[in-house]
Amino acid sequence: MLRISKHDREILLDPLFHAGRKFYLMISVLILIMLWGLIMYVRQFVLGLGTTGMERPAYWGMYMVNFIFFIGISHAGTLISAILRVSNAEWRRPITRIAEAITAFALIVGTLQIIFDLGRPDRILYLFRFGRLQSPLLWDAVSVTAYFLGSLTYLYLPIIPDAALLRDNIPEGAPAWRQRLYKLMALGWRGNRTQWLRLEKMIAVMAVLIIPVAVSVHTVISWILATTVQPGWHSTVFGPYFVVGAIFSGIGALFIAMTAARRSFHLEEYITERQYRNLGYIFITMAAIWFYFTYAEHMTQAAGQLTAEFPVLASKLWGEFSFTFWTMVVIMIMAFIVLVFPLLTPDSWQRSRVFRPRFALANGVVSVLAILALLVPQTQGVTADLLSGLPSPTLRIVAGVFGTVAILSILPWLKSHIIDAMIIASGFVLVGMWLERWNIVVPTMTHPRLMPVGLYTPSLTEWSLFAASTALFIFLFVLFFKLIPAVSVWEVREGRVIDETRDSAQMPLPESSRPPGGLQPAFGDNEPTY
Amino acid sequence: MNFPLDNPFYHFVYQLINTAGIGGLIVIVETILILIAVALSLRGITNGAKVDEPEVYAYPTPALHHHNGQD
Amino acid sequence: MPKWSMVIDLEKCVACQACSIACRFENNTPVVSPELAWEGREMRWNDVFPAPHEESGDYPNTKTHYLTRPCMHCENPPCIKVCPVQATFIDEEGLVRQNYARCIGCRYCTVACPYGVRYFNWFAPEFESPLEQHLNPDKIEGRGDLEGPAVRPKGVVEKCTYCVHRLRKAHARAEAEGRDFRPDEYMPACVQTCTGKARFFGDMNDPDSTVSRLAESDRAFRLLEEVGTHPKTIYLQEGK
Amino acid sequence: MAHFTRRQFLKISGATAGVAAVAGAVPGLTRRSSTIEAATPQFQTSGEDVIVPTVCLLCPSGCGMLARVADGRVVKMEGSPMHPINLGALCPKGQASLELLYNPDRLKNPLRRSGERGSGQWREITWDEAITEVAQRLNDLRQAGHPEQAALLYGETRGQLRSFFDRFMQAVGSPNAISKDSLNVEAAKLATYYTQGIYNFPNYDLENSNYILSFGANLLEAGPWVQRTVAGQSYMRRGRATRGKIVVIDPRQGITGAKADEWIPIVPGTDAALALGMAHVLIKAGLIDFEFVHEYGFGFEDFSTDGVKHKGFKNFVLENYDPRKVEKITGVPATTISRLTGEFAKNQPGVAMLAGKGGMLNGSIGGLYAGMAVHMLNALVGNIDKPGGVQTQRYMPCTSWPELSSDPVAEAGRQQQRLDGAGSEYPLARHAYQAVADHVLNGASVDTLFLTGANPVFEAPGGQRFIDAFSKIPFIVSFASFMDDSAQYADLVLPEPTFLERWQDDHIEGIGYPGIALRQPVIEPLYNTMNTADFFLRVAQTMGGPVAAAFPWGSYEEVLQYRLQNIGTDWDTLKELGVWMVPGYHPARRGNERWVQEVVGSDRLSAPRDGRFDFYARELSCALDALSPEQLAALGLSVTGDAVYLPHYEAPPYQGDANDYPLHLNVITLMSLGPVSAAANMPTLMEISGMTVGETWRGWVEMNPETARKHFLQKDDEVVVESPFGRVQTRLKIVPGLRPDTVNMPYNFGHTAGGRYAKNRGANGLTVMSGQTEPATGLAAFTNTRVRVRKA
Repeated sequence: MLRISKHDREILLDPLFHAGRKFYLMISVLILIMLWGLIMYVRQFVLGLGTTGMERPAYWGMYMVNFIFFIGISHAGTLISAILRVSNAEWRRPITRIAEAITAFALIVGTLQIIFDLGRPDRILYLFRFGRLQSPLLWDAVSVTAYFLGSLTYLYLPIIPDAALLRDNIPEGAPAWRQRLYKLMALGWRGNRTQWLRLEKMIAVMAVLIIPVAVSVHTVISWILATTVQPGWHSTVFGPYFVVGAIFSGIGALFIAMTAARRSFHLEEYITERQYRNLGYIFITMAAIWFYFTYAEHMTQAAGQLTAEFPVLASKLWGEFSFTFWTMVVIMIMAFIVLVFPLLTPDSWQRSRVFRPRFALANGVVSVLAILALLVPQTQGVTADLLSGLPSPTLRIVAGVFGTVAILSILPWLKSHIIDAMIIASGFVLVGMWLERWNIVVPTMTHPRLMPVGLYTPSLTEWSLFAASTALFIFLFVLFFKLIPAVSVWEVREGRVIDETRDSAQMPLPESSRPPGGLQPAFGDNEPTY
Repeated sequence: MNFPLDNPFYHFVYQLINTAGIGGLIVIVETILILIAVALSLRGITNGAKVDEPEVYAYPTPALHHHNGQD
Repeated sequence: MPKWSMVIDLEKCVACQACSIACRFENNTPVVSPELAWEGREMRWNDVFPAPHEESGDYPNTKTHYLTRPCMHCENPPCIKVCPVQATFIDEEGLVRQNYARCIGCRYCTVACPYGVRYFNWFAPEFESPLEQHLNPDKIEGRGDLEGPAVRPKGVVEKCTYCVHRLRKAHARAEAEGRDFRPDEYMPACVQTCTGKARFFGDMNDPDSTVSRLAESDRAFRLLEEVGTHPKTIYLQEGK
Repeated sequence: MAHFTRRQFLKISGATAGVAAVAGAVPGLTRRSSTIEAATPQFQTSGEDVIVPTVCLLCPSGCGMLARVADGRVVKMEGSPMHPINLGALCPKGQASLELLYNPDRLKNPLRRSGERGSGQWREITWDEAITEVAQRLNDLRQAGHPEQAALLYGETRGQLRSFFDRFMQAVGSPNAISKDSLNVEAAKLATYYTQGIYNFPNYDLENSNYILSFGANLLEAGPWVQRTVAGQSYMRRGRATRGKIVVIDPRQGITGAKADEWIPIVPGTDAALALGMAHVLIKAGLIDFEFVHEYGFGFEDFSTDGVKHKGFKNFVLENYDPRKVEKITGVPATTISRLTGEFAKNQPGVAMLAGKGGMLNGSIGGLYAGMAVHMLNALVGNIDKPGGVQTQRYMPCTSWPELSSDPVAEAGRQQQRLDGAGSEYPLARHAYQAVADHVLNGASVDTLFLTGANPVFEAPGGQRFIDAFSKIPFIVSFASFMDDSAQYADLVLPEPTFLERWQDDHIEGIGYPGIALRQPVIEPLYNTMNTADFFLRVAQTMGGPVAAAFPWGSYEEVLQYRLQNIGTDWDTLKELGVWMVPGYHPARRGNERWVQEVVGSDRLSAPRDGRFDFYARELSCALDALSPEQLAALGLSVTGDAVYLPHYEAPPYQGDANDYPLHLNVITLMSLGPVSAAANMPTLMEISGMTVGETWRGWVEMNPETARKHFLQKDDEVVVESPFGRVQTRLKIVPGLRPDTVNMPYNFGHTAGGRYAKNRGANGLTVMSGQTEPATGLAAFTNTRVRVRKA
């Protein structure tokens, strides 16, 4: 019989057994989106992949982009939590479970993308029957399988003590199946010393093992592209570039997921600004490395100007993909600004009356309007008359000055709202990383060597399946955290003890859960100050 | 240009990666190995419950490692 | 064991597209609807097109170069290396073949091929009745294999096979007549129909064959030699 | 010996049936040993496999074909290695001809109109009803004494079919058997006739030629025997030790220009000036064949007849066509003219090629002079009927038709003026197909009109006039395999078998020496169709009287057997081989008997048949001598006197003001779709039609990038091509190899009927053309319409 403080119980365990209207609304919407996706997939299954926007030469499209994107997000998780665990970063404790859940679900959704992309999904088992290890696709199958199994284990192991906790503290009136479920998941956990030692040892081993597997997964995905001789893909930097991008987008997803959990379960005292700040530093590092790789990748292409490669780069820099490319670059820079500049902002700015969000917004709108006016050439009619007095140098100066002022004046707000800042940055990074995958896959596909340049526009089927996949991801996430506490209860409690006794000479033993005689808890509701 | 297939080592490598079914085998073997390892570990944890230690804890601390298990 | 090879003289080629269409009727590639064709989903294993990425100059000093392109049947085929299920393979006579019964439709080979000669069945092929009457009945089938002109199911990749069924037919004929098969008994449909007599086909292992001789010409080149695929379809360059 | 090889070939092919049974037992190729699976895929094919020779009819080349028939289905066409035109090759049209045979839109039964004209309501009738109705109608006409009110418009007719149609109309009593030649090769035929005295398209021996000057002859894409010129040029360039040079003189580069060594973008319609400028250089530099021009030419030097002094070709050209002057007209630099002329003369044998349709030669009587001027370049270097030069086509001797019995009604009818005005209104014309519409609209009375292989609504410039003209004709019979643009306005639509299902012979043309090829039913006809010739035979028999007596044969196959009984082989052999030639042809020696009979002057009607090549067109002077200067001016001539009979440059009379309509419109024939309307309903050909511009299934208009920039147009814009005569909408394609003052539209798009694959695909450029007929020659004015292009 494991015990939990009343406070922890109210915040961590009780929400699992109460669902509000919002929850059901959300679940219904997600199910509707998934049903729509299912209909579109069945249609695609019956008619053929022609229902997508893919064509010759764009043989791969959005499914492949989503595949790389979701598998990338999966790195959030296990890699971050494993690295942090191995490096004994104490602040990791409240967010490890969320991170690990992201990994498991992103892998499921990511693998699904490959099935969407198959022309003959009925023959998927041929991958095992006739699998050829020479194909990078098989490397990927091996790697993803290993990563998925490892991640599941790694997600499950820390759940065992919490499942036991739930088993022992399940509220009255909880459905019987949940009792059985927790009992099953707890694997007869008692929490004695032997079990704790075995569990911690296993977690430690898994944490070490999972890191190379995680690195291999996205390396192998990059090799799917890089082992071909297609222009723009045949690059040695792709392996690390993809891994860094994956971690980058993974952290972005983690920020959003942990904020969602924090808001909906009111975990403000568990997931604090400390987590945001520390994870933010890693985020900034990743952003920097990502910029470095992006620059390296494109610089070598630009400097070499190979006949086949350069058109691909050109299509990104000023051709038909310039919009997605520069959007990616701009929002990644914005993300970087949002992450870094507040750190450099002097406190005195916060006291200034000028640097207010409203002022920033006004400046931003002017700047955006100026940029739009620049981007829309050869306008006719009224717009032309309006713009005729505004030559483009003027517009450029307006856009630059107002944009800079907007950015500068929002900084104090960002500095005081670190969580919002992180969410904004994460949103930018997620969109930016999706666009990065798009910019890697599609321009090369549409600029092959010997074929006329193609055009690729995803069809409704692909957008529907993207939406359904995202919905499935959120659905799994929401459902999972209706069953399992979003924060690893035992890890947080261990962390508290370690934190409180940081300065004391001796580490105390954990408090025993054994009832000393009666059924009353051994300790009162002493609120930990965390 | 190809692998030097007259060299037995490279020939072996070539055959290995060109053989249909090997990939599937490797995936299956790897999966089975991981599953076995995980199953064994989980069994270890389950069996740990049978160890006769009266004290149970809802959470560990690093000090637990150095503790002899007897209060 | 012959090593089949094709030589295409671009100077004699007049971009008439007869090879494209001979291939279509020999190998039963479907005509797709106009809407699909506009999306770039036509299936012509042997395509003819103005060569891209070539500076054609300004009027009047301009010139369009046309390219006719079957499968290169590379000696080091990138498509085969990436296939996860060995649906595409190279046989001992050097033909890069495709097994429609095995293909899972991942399109990795179409992506890996730098020549763009591999085609995907986005939909099941359709022949408006009675157009299906003209389908070539030849095919290679059995034991989980389906090759040749057999009408492909949806969702699989297909490609030029140097008309491998004609090779098999020629072998069968030689056997029926109780004699040895000669390499000059077989040629793909595109070679047979070529209006400019620009195509040559034969055994590269025979140093006296036409293709061997032509391959030594100083006009001979291979498409995208820089990507290391070592094509067995060899071109003779224009106007030299 | 050709015979022998062919037999053997067939024997081997026939063996396929036996082979098929064995084939099933043949073990498959073993895979690379590394494959674990020991797979033995089986080769499978059909049960019965036979090969039947026939001849293509999708363009005027007439290539020999071998049809592979498996289990009663035609599954593949191959080029016949025995046929001298294609020698085993086959173009995309021939390859795709199975889509014609098995087309879902084929007409399956005879149809009688049941609603308004053009309403698309039909009821099926039997062949007997159709035959009775037509026979009754013709008999009524004959009884009324107006057999000339029956007219027949025919298109591509091969072998005996043209003379068969002519004979039928003669027997009925009408002069109106009108060919659509005036739409295409007639200009070149007339040019050859008025110079060389042979009414035929000249053949060119490209294999042995060293130099080709192509004046708009699109020798790799279209033309009277495109397959022949393709093979010839490829042999000329890489099939032999020395490589010949090709110079393409055409406002449009196209594939021919792209493959050529040199492309000369000439101002449209000025070919005559360029050819005469070249003649100037030839004469001045003494590069001409003096023996030929003096011994076998007429009118090269000044001469006098009956005391009247006439100017000869030499002085006329030396006075008027200095290259520096020509440069101003043609836009071709004088140095280029001199250089090309020098190359042409020094690299003999070489040929100056005439255009069929598709060039920029015709448009006024100037087109005739241009043709004459180009053809004379060959004569100036003495290249007539020489290896590597111009050849004259010889034909297989056919048994002549039996004499028509005396029939006063028919004889009276035959004396009437022709419906199209050829020979009367258009003094130099043999046929004026497109003018039929004008004459009917102007009151010429036609009672019964037959259309076979003819689709005037679509294929004539300004063809919509025919829709109006048809409404004035009480009874129209259309023989067609598809409900085409013209057939939809007919009263009786009679399904024709495709050329793969019918008997028809074919004179081999384009090689010089005589040969005959045979179309035969490759399979049993699929539907309730009847060969047009068989239909006319049965109509004749139903009509009775002298018409029946003129056609004593039971079927067209018998007609062929009768006509081809003296070609040197028997019918069965011809059926088995599909082609029969007289090998061992040699060019005629200058001046000997064959020269006079076959090569120079034998077709002349009025001028002496003296074996002399006319540099001064005597035949033309016979035809036009009686005309007053005013009448000559009405024929579009800007000169008088001797210049009328000497080739000279006439500025083309363009339709449309140069400021409002700055661009010349040229309708080009594609290799893929060809000149035959039915080809537009073959989906494969539609798919590959726009290869050069990256388009498929819909037409386009080609424009120079510079022009497009001036008009603020971009690639793939929807544009309107507008002339004073109408407008069409299509897509713009940017083509650098094109003069900035010219736009091109491909032919065979924009059908209003003709099947699901043809209907409403792209736009038909001919609909914006003037529909004018050249006053002297009766040719359709294909190239004198100016247009403007603007964004739709």
